[in-house]
Amino acid sequence: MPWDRNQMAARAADELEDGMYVNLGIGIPTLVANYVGDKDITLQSENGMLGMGPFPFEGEEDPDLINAGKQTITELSRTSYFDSAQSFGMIRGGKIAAAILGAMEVAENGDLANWMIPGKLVKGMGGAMDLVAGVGRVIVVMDHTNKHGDSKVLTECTLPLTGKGVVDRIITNLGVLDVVEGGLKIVELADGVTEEEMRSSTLGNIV
Amino acid sequence: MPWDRNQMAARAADELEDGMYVNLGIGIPTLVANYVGDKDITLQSENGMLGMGPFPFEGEEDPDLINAGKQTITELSRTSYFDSAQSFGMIRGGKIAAAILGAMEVAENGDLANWMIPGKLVKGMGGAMDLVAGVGRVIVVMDHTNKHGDSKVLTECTLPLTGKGVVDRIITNLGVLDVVEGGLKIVELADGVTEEEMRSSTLGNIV
Amino acid sequence: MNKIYPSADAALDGLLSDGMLIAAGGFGLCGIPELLIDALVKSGVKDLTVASNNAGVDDFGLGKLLATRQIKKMMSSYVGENAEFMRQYLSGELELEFNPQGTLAERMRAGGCGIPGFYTKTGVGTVIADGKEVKNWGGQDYILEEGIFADISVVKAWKADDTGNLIFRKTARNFNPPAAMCGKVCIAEVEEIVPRGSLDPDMIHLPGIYVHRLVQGEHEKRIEQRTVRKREEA
Amino acid sequence: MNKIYPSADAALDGLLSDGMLIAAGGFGLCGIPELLIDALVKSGVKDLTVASNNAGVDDFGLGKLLATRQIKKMMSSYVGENAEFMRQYLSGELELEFNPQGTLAERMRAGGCGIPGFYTKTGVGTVIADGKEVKNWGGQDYILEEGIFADISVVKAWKADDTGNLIFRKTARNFNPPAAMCGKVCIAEVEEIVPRGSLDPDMIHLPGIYVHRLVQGEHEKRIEQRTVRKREEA
Repeated sequence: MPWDRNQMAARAADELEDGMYVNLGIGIPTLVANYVGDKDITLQSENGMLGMGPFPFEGEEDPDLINAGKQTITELSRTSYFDSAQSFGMIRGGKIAAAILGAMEVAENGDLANWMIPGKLVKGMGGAMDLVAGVGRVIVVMDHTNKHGDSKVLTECTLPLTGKGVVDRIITNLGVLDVVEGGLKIVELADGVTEEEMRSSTLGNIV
Repeated sequence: MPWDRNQMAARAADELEDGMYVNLGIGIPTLVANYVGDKDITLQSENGMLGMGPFPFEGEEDPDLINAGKQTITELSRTSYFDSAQSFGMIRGGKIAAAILGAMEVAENGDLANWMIPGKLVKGMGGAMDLVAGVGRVIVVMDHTNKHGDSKVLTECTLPLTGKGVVDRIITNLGVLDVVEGGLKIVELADGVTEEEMRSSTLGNIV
Repeated sequence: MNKIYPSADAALDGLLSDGMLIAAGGFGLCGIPELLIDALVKSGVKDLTVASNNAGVDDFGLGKLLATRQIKKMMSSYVGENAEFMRQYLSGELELEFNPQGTLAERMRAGGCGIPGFYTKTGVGTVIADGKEVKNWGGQDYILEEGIFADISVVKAWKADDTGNLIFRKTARNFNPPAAMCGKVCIAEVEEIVPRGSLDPDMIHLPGIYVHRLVQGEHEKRIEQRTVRKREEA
Repeated sequence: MNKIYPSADAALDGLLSDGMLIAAGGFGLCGIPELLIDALVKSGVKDLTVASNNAGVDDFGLGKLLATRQIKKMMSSYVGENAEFMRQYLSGELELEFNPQGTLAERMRAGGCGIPGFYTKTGVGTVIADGKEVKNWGGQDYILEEGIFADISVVKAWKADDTGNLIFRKTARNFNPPAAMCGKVCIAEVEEIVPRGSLDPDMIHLPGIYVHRLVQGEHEKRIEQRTVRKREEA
């Protein structure tokens, strides 16, 4: 049976190692925080914070304390605040070990599209282009296919790119793929998903 | 009678206006601080401080509190500390209204040489190149001639430059010169110094 | 040298002209210069180009300046919270220059630090790179991005002393320091002005040299996404 | 994830190799990583390139690493306090790359921020511009300077918490933050390590993400120029 959202998040959490500084995107990536267990992980919020804590208790919301999704959050004993130039300095400078992000499309060469659908409303890339260009490792977590059943893992992206050749690993409901020389490599299959199923659901070349 | 060191410093202090942030070089420029009177001047020390205070009382020296000349100093109620990248960011970014600096040579086109004598020991430019390139106004304070009686105000500098066309005003024991289109302009003569004396002591073209 | 002004209107007096470039601090609705935005609306200054990460929401923040059509062009990274923005943009009334968020922050800092251009790999191979100079270091392409040199900066801080030294609070710091740095004149609104000497000189987030005018006032500090968790039963 | 090491020797263990590039914090003898310099001397690592604003004095700071001939090349802005430096330089035993002080600081920050190159007008028309790319903005020439990407950084702070968040004291901050940022691995020595939560999150000068290893120890903090004024008679 393919993984559900929580299983995908749990699998993504396995990518994280003790001591890592990590940036989590919105959607399924946000759930990853629930599965880090005892590992000493520090979450960055790119608006200017390391050591992001959970949502506040009702009545304790602080308008001066939000995450990159503009949600009210809390601080931890390890927290530090800094300005946006410093925040993206550490992103661009490769100090963030990993970013776990959602995607609209990923290509076999690691191209990523997750910020814009031409003809639809254009909201902007926010910090996504900086993150995929700068962090040590880019892990995409997404459903393998879109709501029409079309593969989101492609030979080539059709949407405007967020980054070129930036994705290292793709975690979907069907399993785990790595971007390698020449295409994609199956690292793991979700319980009960066959290699055939993975291959037939993937348009990008699996080596 | 030509000005002495303190008179030159006092004349340089007249250049400063209320509210200015200013960087003073070593030598005569340091004395300028004694003549700012009631004006609200904030002194920058380029190693990372705004609001430089006087030397400490004996026994109150703090090894963590020095100026760019590595001398022990004190802080004031307006003081802020920052790192060297920020410090030179404000210098390069033109936030410092004026620098008052010593010089070995100044040319009629505003070229300045004050960091190196070839063949002698090379100590380095420190922050001088950043200051002359970045601050709003560069005022040189120096003796008009060297110890051999040769003019230090030249047609062209002979020593390696600190900056090209950077000097705005020159204050010497003989008076005040401005760097203008086509050469130097006499702004003021020290008491008892004649225009003839100023001209004959200056190799650079006086327009 | 008095930097303290009695109102946001007074703090902007003599500084505004149509067509000018304004850098504004804030992220979402957090740490935005509410009072100065209101004063800009009141001033009627128009054809503005505004460099700000976001464009507010329809009735708060920079959205107010959009509603009055005082903005000609936005330089932003994300404008998804603002329906009026979209309407004006899609109808061609408003220009929009998208900047990756970190590139925008660094461009502001660069302008403030006298750096007219710097290279970054952010955006390489995307539409952001279109028309930009490319240079290769170690086999990797980088694009040239330019410093932003604003006419004025409008920012919001938590506390100031009377010499203009600023302290921000939590994530309300965000774009405020780089925005403040890149303006020829910077006007800061704060929740509290304290006498010089009240702030620890080691703990100043933005030295007063960057701050030309100060105004103190009450802030609404609207929350955009109120997310909470339940208290566990004891 | 423990970042605290029992000694400076232990904190450098496994990180050193001959010919490596080290970025060092400090200005003059103020805020220099005394303990880590001693440990570098002890380690015997050689052919080092060291990026540091100054080179210490003959018997203190980086002067100790010069005395043992472990440094092949210095990247500095001012080396006037060190006679042994001059001897080695003039005899051709030591390479020297002069950087204007602000350019050196910005090159370190740039390296730490993933910026391989930036333009500055500092040094235009001087020997510093020799061989460097020039670009013109608005009639003014600027030269291209490159980010410094160091193998390790050695820095000195005042306090750290156990997650590596650092606070500096007064002008001892100087080059320490930019030096820390540009190293693949940063080792920080501090006067005191406090438990996480002891430092105000708004008042961290350098977030722990930049600091990989920490060591606490006693510092001599030598004064280079002891200047004082007389107390006025009461």
